[in-house]
Amino acid sequence: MHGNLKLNSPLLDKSRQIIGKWYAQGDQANGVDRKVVYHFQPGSIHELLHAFGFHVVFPEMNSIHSAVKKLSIEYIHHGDTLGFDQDICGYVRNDMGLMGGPAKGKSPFGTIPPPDLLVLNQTGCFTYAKWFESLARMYGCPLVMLDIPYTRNEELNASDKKYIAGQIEDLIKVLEEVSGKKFDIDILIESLGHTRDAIDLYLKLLDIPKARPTPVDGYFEITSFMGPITVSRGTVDCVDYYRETIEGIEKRASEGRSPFGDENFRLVFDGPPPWPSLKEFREMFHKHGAVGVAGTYSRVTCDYEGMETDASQPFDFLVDLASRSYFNWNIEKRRNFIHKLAKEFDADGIVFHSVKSCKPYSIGMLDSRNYFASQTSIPVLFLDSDIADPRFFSNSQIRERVDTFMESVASRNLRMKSTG
Amino acid sequence: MYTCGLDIGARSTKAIVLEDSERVAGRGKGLTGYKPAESAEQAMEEALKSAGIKKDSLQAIASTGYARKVITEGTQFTTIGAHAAGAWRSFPGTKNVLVVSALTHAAIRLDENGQVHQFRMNDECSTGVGRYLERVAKTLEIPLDEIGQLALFSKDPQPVPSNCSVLAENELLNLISREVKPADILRGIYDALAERLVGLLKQVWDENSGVTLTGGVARNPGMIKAIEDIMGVNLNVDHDAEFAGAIGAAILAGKTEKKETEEVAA
Amino acid sequence: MLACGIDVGSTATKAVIIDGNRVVQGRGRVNSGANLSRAARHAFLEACREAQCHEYDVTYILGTGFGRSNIPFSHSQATGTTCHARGAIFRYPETRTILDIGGQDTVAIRINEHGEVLDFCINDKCDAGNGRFIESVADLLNLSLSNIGELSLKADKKLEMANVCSVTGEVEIINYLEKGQDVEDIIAGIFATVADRASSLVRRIGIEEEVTLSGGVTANRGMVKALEEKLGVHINCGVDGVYIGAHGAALIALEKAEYTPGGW
Amino acid sequence: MSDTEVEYYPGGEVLPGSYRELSSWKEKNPGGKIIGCYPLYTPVELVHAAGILPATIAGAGQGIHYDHSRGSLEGFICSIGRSTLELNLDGALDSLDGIVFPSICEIARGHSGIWARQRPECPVFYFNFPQNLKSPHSREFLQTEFIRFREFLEEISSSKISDESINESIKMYNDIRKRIEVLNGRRCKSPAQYSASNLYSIRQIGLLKTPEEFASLLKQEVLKPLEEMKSEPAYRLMMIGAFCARPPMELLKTIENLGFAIVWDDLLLGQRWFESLIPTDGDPIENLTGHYLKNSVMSSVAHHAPDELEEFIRTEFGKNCADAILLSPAKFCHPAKADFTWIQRICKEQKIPYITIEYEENMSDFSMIESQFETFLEAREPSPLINSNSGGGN
Repeated sequence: MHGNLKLNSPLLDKSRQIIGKWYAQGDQANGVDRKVVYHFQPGSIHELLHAFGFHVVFPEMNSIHSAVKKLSIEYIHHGDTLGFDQDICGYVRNDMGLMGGPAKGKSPFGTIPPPDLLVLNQTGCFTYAKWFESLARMYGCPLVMLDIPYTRNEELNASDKKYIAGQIEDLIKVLEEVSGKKFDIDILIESLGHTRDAIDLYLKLLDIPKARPTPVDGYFEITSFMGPITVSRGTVDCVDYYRETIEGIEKRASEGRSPFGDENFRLVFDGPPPWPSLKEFREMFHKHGAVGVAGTYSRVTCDYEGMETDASQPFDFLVDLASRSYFNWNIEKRRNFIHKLAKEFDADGIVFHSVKSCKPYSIGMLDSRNYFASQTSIPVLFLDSDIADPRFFSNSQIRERVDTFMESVASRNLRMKSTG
Repeated sequence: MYTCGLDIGARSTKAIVLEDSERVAGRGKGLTGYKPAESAEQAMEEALKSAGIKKDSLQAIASTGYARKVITEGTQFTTIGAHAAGAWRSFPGTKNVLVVSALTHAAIRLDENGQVHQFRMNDECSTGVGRYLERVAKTLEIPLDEIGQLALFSKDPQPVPSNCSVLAENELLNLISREVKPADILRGIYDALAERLVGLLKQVWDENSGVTLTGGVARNPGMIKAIEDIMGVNLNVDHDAEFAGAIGAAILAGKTEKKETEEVAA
Repeated sequence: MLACGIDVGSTATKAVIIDGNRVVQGRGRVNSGANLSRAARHAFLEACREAQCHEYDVTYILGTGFGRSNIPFSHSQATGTTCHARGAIFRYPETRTILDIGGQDTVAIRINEHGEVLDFCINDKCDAGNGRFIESVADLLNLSLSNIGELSLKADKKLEMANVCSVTGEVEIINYLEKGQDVEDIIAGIFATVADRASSLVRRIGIEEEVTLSGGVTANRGMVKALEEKLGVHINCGVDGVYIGAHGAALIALEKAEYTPGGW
Repeated sequence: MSDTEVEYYPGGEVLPGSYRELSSWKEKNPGGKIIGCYPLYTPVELVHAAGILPATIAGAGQGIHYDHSRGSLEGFICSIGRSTLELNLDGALDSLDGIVFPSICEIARGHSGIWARQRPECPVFYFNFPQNLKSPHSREFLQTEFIRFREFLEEISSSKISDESINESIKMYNDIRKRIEVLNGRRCKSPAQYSASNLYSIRQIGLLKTPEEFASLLKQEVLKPLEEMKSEPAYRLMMIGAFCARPPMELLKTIENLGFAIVWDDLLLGQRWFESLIPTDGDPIENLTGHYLKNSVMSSVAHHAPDELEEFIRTEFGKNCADAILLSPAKFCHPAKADFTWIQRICKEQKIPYITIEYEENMSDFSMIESQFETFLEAREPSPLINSNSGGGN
């Protein structure tokens, strides 16, 4: 029997506290004392928005929490009633159903205040624009766009960065207008200082699963540690959180107990988790003693690895934060990165989880799967379900695929052992 | 005056002989199979026989349903138009009609004259409610006309959340392998289907008026209960709900006939 | 010594009993229905009857297929893919590619000379239910499953489905009927469509001869022909191809029984 | 360039076999190069100026089977994505010397990466049009994209592209757009004599021909007398949403045969991306940049302020004297579908009747669609049951 990972660990409680605090701020922000900005997580530059005293709402977060709390289907039904077609991203249908349906933004996990401003940082996902256009119609509030070009080559080129920087400058003017506050660069710099500290710790956290056996699941567990860096990056709380998390994991390691019993397989995951069925999904792997060692999802807000900027060059730092989301990368860059993860984390296989809702993340996965299957000796598994709509998670189908995969990896490992 | 309405659906073919555009004089029904024209002929014969009349006593014939174009005789009406007319006959004043058939379903909003005001048909990915129920019955090894009743005995409904019948069938297998009771599986299935149907209905409906259910699935008690539970209102379901399309076609046939006669007279 | 493999599939449950020399002694096949453990038991008893043995004579029982965990009397389980690989290589030692068209899923498997799984590919979510699709079409057209295979061989042309989805595929069928198309051509088109989906899975893992077909469709001549046309290779296919998974399971069961001192 | 008689494709549709024309073009033009252009707008002006034939990759219509591509594309991908890869893997696009994907959606973008792996010898350019059209900074950014593209083309043609030749090409394409506009106007004015399907089939010819040939074809068409008057259409439709993947000709014909006229559409939108003429003097790159930012047509693939969509629907609906709106997104086309949520709402508010259908390039079953239109007619025409007119629709 494999050890059952207890996700109700103190580490997670702390993360919940931070998220809870953030929702509570949302409850209090009523648009008068504290204005509300909506902003997307990938390529988020919420430090800049915080510098004007805005409360920042991430609409994807609404949908993720709805899904985890098994509420998404209800909200999606309301979204359907509003006329959102089922080919549209489930996050959007969920959020629209939550905000525009009878709940009017009130949910069991917190009240989502209506926006005073929409800062549309469009990176990687075209649906983002439609999402905010819909919100702008619903609330009649201003929308300002921050368009992030696609990472067509290895890195963004100079003209891309200049374009982003220029738009950030323009954004500051809008923020001043809406908030009624002058831009204070010192506030931004202070907050970005905390950001840099949190980033360094976060990167350290992502590296821990290189250990064999790993004391932390680099996909399922770290995914649940992502909350704080996503919503509260730029605060002392966030820095403390990652320091304590790493300490907690190190303690776990020093006590020599692995949360997973035998570590039979080490897997790299590409794709976001199926939020509505997260627990079932996790158990399908853990029952085989298969742990996640790394994933691309932990880089979806921003790939901090190799990022050299810091608070001393606040604008360059913002440009980096805005433009380094994993899912704004071209397919080749993603493929190389996954390959690198598989090597560095000594993985036994790669799992691709394609989701119908998130086309920018999922397109190319099947092609990459074929690449790894034909050009490398790393075993690969392709699964598909959804991030928001539980109706697309076919339990028996996915379980069968995972079982089969683990069996074939086991026999492959055995074969490799016997042939040396 | 006798008129005949034929509803050649994807799964079954229904025929109705209507007397004076009101009273159902005869019914006929059979599987459509791969020879829809022959099936229609047989259903009509059965209906004529049960009405006790000969074909030449018919003033008009009209057809509707998926494969209506195989009928060369008489006039043709769309499924929605026919069901609207059939529903209006059974429940005059009804503004909302939900048609649930083997392959398609639709929500229709009628105006105060019983005329189609708005309608929504199922999207591609939620096709096949009736066919799905058939396969569920087959998989569970329970006769099709009993599954609806059985669902009412559920004490612990198990959600079968899927818009898509293919995925829902996989989910069904999952529940079977978890050894869930058939009644609980069925109730879960009906709840999921009902959500799908109500979602469609809400896009067009008039909430101040009753809802009429027609089509091949309409007489299924499990389906009716699940929709009623979600909507919190009682549904109008005629005992001929399955024949609503054929009845509607027969009514429309009569009206066309009448109008033409008037035109000739004028 | 006797060992048994039981393959609890979404449509049918199959059991195969072999002796210590790996010779098949008995087989059983029943519908899976809604009670999988009952189906497994019935298939097992049927196989025992054919093997003329008592159920207690069977040393080791291994379950496979989607309902493999619903066999309370089995000693262990393995997934369908592994069992199909073992069953296929035993019957056809030169086979390197297996295509298993099941009720719920279609799986393409690439194996090595030892019958070990090198790569496998399962149909897309949206492409699901190929075996059941054929069954469902037969039902829709009011034809028997055994008839449609033969009927398709009489087709003049193939009316392929544009739809990926088996449910909307039925809408297309009705449309063809309405247009007065021949049922033979429609069925031939359906087989070509299913073959098309299946062959694209095989291509994804790379076709290496010989190719072995397993699952209930092996008894369907029209379907086999359509597959051979699409893949452009000969396909190993016996009428009892439906037992390959159970057979593989029995082979693994025998090994386990032999390796476990004093039986299991 | 002299006006030449141009042959029509059989049935006026681009089909898998149509791409063979590209190889025969190469045989007739030794040393000639061809660049594939994914829909919608790509700077064909630059391609033409480089002496390269810009061939629009416009899918494969009915009758294609996704034999090869299915294994590389997920289930939720639209038909143009699938057919493009299928044509590529099947060898139909072997004559291309390069391909350009504009930034219209995730599928086009992801496809650029898949293409790069599948066809390493055929260079890919991803043209990142800015989404923030209102920003003063997008001008410089877009200009750089144009320059990068120019360099990409110069590499392929192994020669420099002069400003003069670009200006000449702009003239050529201005001319094409102007003539399409004329034909569109004619169709709107007398749809009974000049149908949308007719125009659609002519415009498809332009997808794989040289602009010279296309321009001359359009000229012939403009000079052609109108057909005999058919019976007046019962309803005038404004068809929105089929701007990218090509709906099958049979779809349009099915609708027209039921007595509807399509008086406005966004079919093959890339061909008429600009409704006004691009200046043909001065710095062509600056002109193209400025024109793109200011004068691109309304479409679902770019970000627009919410009220612009409302304004657009209201104006075009009135201007074209339409009776109803036909919302026709391609299956899985989420940019179109996201906008349609709101267009439907506008229709409801404005009491504009509308019908929603979904299409795929290779669809063969039109019965559902037919049935919707018939119901629409039944509900409105003075048929037995019906005697008053009503708003709404499907």
